[in-house]
Amino acid sequence: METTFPSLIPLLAVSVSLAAVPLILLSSSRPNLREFWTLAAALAKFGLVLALLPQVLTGRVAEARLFELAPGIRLALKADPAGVFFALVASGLWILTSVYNIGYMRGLGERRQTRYYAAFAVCLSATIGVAFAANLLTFVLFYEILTVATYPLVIHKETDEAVRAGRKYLVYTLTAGVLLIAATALTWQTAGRLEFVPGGFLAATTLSARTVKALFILFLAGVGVKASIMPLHGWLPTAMVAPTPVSALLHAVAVVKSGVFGIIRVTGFVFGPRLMAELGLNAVLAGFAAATILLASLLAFREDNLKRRLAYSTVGHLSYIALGAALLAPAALAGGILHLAFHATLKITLFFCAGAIYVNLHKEKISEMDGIGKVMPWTMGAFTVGAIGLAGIPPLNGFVSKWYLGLGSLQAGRAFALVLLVLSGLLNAGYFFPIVRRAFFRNGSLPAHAKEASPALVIPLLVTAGLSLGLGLYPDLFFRFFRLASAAAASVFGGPGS
Amino acid sequence: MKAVNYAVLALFGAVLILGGLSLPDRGDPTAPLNRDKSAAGTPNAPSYYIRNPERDADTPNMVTVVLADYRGFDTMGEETVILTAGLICFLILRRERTKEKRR
Amino acid sequence: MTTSWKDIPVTKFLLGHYGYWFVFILMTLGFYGMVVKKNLVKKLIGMNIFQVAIIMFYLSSAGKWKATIPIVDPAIGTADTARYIDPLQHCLMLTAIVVGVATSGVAYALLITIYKRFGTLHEDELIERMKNDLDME
Amino acid sequence: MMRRDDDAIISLVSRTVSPFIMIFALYVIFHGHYSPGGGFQGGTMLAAALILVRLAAGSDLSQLQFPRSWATPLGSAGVLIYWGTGFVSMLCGGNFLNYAFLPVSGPPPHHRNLGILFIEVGVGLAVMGILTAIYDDLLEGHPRD
Amino acid sequence: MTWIWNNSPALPVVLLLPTAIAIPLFALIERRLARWLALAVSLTTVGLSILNLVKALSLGPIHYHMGGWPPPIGIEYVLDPLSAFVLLVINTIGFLVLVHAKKVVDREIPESGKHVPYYAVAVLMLCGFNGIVATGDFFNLYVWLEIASLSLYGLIAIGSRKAPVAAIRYLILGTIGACFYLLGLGFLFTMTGTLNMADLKAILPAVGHEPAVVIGLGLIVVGMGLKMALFPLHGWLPDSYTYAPSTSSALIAPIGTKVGAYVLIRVLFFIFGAAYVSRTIPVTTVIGWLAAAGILYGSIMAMAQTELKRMLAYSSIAQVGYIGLGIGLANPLGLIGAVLHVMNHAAMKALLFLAAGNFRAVLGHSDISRLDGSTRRRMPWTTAAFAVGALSMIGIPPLAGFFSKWYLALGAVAKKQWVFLAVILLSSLLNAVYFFRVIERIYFARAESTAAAPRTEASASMLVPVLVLAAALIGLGVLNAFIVKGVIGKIVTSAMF
Repeated sequence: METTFPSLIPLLAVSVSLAAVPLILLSSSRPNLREFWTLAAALAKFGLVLALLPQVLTGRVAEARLFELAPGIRLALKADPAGVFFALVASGLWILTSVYNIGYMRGLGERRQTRYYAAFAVCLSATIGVAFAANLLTFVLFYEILTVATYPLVIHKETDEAVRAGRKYLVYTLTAGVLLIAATALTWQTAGRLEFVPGGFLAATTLSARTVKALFILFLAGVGVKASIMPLHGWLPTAMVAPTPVSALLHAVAVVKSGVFGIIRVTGFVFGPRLMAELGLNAVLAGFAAATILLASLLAFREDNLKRRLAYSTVGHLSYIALGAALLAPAALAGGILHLAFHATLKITLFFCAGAIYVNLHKEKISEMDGIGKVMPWTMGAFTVGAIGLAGIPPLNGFVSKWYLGLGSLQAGRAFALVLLVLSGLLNAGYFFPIVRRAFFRNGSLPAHAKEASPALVIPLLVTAGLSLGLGLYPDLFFRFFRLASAAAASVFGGPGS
Repeated sequence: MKAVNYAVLALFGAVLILGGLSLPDRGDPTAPLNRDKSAAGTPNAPSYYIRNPERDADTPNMVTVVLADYRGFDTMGEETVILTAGLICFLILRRERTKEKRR
Repeated sequence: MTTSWKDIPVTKFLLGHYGYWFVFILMTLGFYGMVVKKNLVKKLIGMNIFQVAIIMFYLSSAGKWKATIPIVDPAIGTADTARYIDPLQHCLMLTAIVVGVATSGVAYALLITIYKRFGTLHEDELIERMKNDLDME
Repeated sequence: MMRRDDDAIISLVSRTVSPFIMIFALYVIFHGHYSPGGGFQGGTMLAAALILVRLAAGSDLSQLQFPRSWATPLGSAGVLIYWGTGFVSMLCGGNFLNYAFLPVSGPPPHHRNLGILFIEVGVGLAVMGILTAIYDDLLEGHPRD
Repeated sequence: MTWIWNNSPALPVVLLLPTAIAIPLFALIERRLARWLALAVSLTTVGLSILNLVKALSLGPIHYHMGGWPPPIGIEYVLDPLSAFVLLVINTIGFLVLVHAKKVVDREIPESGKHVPYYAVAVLMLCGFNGIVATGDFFNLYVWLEIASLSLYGLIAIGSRKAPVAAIRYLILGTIGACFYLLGLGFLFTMTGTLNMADLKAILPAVGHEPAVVIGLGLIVVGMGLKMALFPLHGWLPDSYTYAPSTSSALIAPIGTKVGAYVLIRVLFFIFGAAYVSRTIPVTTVIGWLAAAGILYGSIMAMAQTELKRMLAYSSIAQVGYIGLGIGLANPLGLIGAVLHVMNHAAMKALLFLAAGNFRAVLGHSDISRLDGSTRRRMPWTTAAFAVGALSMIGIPPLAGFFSKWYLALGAVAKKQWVFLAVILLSSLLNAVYFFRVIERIYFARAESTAAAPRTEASASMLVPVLVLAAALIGLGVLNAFIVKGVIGKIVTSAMF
């Protein structure tokens, strides 16, 4: 059982990028200064999160309990293993995204960059807030802020299509938000407590099975939209109109990941494995997740637009994590949490590649990408790495997480999950490798002057690709990802609710 | 629409009559209005108003005393009402005047 | 001592309440004017009727049998409150009257303005002319 | 519509009656302590007297009797008298409108008696002034045709 | 000093009234004095209300006997936490709106001769509201109610060309409301023989079963429902808010309807008691369902509007519905939600209407369809504040609007009123629809004129109140726990549950 100690670091980690917003706004006329603020905030945030790491690994949890949001409910931040894990992923990838941003936005000469960077910073604050939220109301608060802060990013291009996508995004996410609020209110009124407890706290309360089931449905709908569990995934492909870094952020780092992180929180820290097993709630979640994995992988074949195909692949891979949470086995949960990070690195690589291609050659359609690999070898090389990783082939990190998921499915005695994983791995290979083939082994009609993209674009994606590879070889190499994940899983299954 | 109006009217009248049934008889000296003490034992204002004006303000006209002293604040309130009305009529209607001034 | 016909419960009740009923009918009339009539002046007339009816309602609850006006009469003294009608309602209703006057004053001022601008006081026509009226702010 | 007809009888009668109405109104105000009457009734009568002349002699000629520009100030003055009475008693240590604290000689009932008198005068002034003012405004705002 | 301390309950009314008279007099000397007097006195009332709130919270209810006559003989002023709190809200909003007023009044009221009486009437309206909330006597409440209503009619009628029509509609309906109130009071008075609230509360148990009392209560509720524009009695509201000058709508929308709500809360939960009004006769149930219908109706109508002020008007029908919903729940959490929403909605609506006033002052219109990116570039601060207000209306934490909904939702759950819960949640989605429509245009619609619009932000006097309110929304949201525990908790404990 973990011990907590008061600390302001979580609060600082949340607020540092928020503090950068006014600076960014003020220096709107001087782009260099503005981007400097962004990078500085990103680095500071990452450093702060990193500073929490050793404590967590020794099982001591930093906690910042602030004033009361509502009578009896504090605004509290808690850096437990799962939270730190997510925060590490988000803040670490924010650095790369910001670097990439600069190359991308300047490469395209986008308008309204100040607003863009400001919204970006708010998004990250909200994400870290989601990661560190110690109770449901705090979680909801940052979750909603994240929703609102992402909206300007989604419709950044201000075309009619973008505006329509923004509307769709809002309809989905705000609906989810109110459902989540309803669920929180219901929990507070019936269970009388909201703090996340490893192993869940609902089991300790005397709630009728009907209430618990209703709660679970509400929560699932609330977090499921951002986690884009089918049939709640509609907004994700549409939101692809956004600039590529945004898609990368949406998909790999912030939004969808806070969705699945919400699923982990709800299943592991609100309901708890035992209660879910008793009431068969895990079967519900697992069913949805499995269906999503298959359908998304199949739908991905249909898409010719590269980013949309990536979107569907994201939908599928998010459900890996949901599945990991649903299997109720320590290894599976660890695998899911690991996948939260590993899929992030892989998918962000792919998106960076898509963005680099777009900036460089203004191509979005897969059918137009013949021979692109010869022009942009580095980019497409990284793309290949990402594809292999998502297909779950060693030695990339995608394989590691999948391995533990499979292990967990065996622990839980649910072989179908293993089958599913293998199958979807094949499907992934099926819709990714053709792209690689086109890129490298076909001669397309490309402008003669075409060459590799600018370093600001290439370096980040190479870094992410390298990161994926390294994490695949030594999962515990960087930041003790592996130990963190297993610690989080262990805390859940060692908790009172289990 | 008309039907609704008449329905509302009928309802209104019916409600009033219904309420009227349980009102005390008019002029009944034992009505709660006219008792010395209310059901809760608190002193009843009307009888106080009848008994004490001469002692309090040596003025035999009870209405005057109630109006200007016991409940003087009401009276000031509706002085304010009528003042408000005056100001508002000024506000709404004094248009020609200003225009004539401009001319 | 023969019980007079006034002491029979039914007649007693009727005698005690018929006044209220008249007042209520008057109120309903006023309300009718305010709700049903389309002409704004008629609405205001209904409003005045309504207010007067309410005033009468209060006053009728102030009356007592065999009582005199609320001015101390040395011949009677003030020991027996049953000898004077309630002064409170009278003072309240003085207030209510003035309020009514003020309200109608404002109302007529508004009507005059409306008539000057739209040339009618009939609701339907008014709505018509407001539709055609282009000045939209 | 508001043109004035030189109807001898109307103007004569109204002019003659108006002062008597005023006298009676003053009586009603000042005798309000001992008989039915008081500020409202008297003030209304005063206003009636003024408006009667305005009706008969037309709004222009009647300015000689009581100028339009006086009406609102007089009314405000009435309200101010009322408020002042209350405020003075407030300044002298009592609650608002507690005439017992008015700075005059005599026992408290006498204070109250006086206070009521002030009040009635104020009410009378206010009602007269503002009713007349409202009448004038309505007249003035009325579409002339 | 002690004098102020002793007389603080009566002072707001006592100071506001002569100021309304003094304004025209001083304006003869210097016209600008009118506004400054109004500002000064309303600032004083703000200070006094703070003092009163502190007193009421620390020393318990303050009773002030007008004329020195103890109730039920005389009229008493009672400042318990509820009335003191509502007074503080009303006076603060009133002050901010008056600060904002100058340019709007100059612009939207052409005849310069009318500015002085306008301020006088505005002060009288504040006076009336202070009287309504502070008094402990039913008939006195009626008198101040009439003062406030008359001033409102005037403030509306002075507006655009069609304003008088809106005003006369409001006048007729409002008078019906007042008459109903007076009639209901007549029934209660005839049955109990007292006009004093506390006294009536003490007597009621003896006569509560009488039909006359029930009908009296019903009439009072209907009357106040008319005043607070509770669906379906809202007919007067949209036109009035649309055609009135922006200052008037900014005074009426946040404050005017709240007073009706206050009286309703006072009568239902502090005099008759929740048990009586929710079980003996299901008044609150009816109110709750009507309010729920009103929330949906108002939100849906608001979506259909093309004019900003009109949209806000319909949204206030919906927002009043929230208060009605809280009343309808008839449990402590619902009451917390209702009272908190009285404050939050006052701040939000004031902010939004003032922002709309800024749009009108700078752009000359407030048509949603004609707002676009240039608006943002021209007036960044106003649009930012507007966005904050809109988000708060939608109920995005940690803004104020979220928390009143939070308590209402808790109350609905506690009462197992799932329909109400659904309505609350659904309505915040509807709010999102019609507010994001505006935000979208302001922030993400390309300007027709690509020419770089010059920054023509509204003047400081119009900007400061808006920004203050925007900051207040964040503050009230983040610190709501203190308010709820410190003030509203005391209110709820003093209510009869």
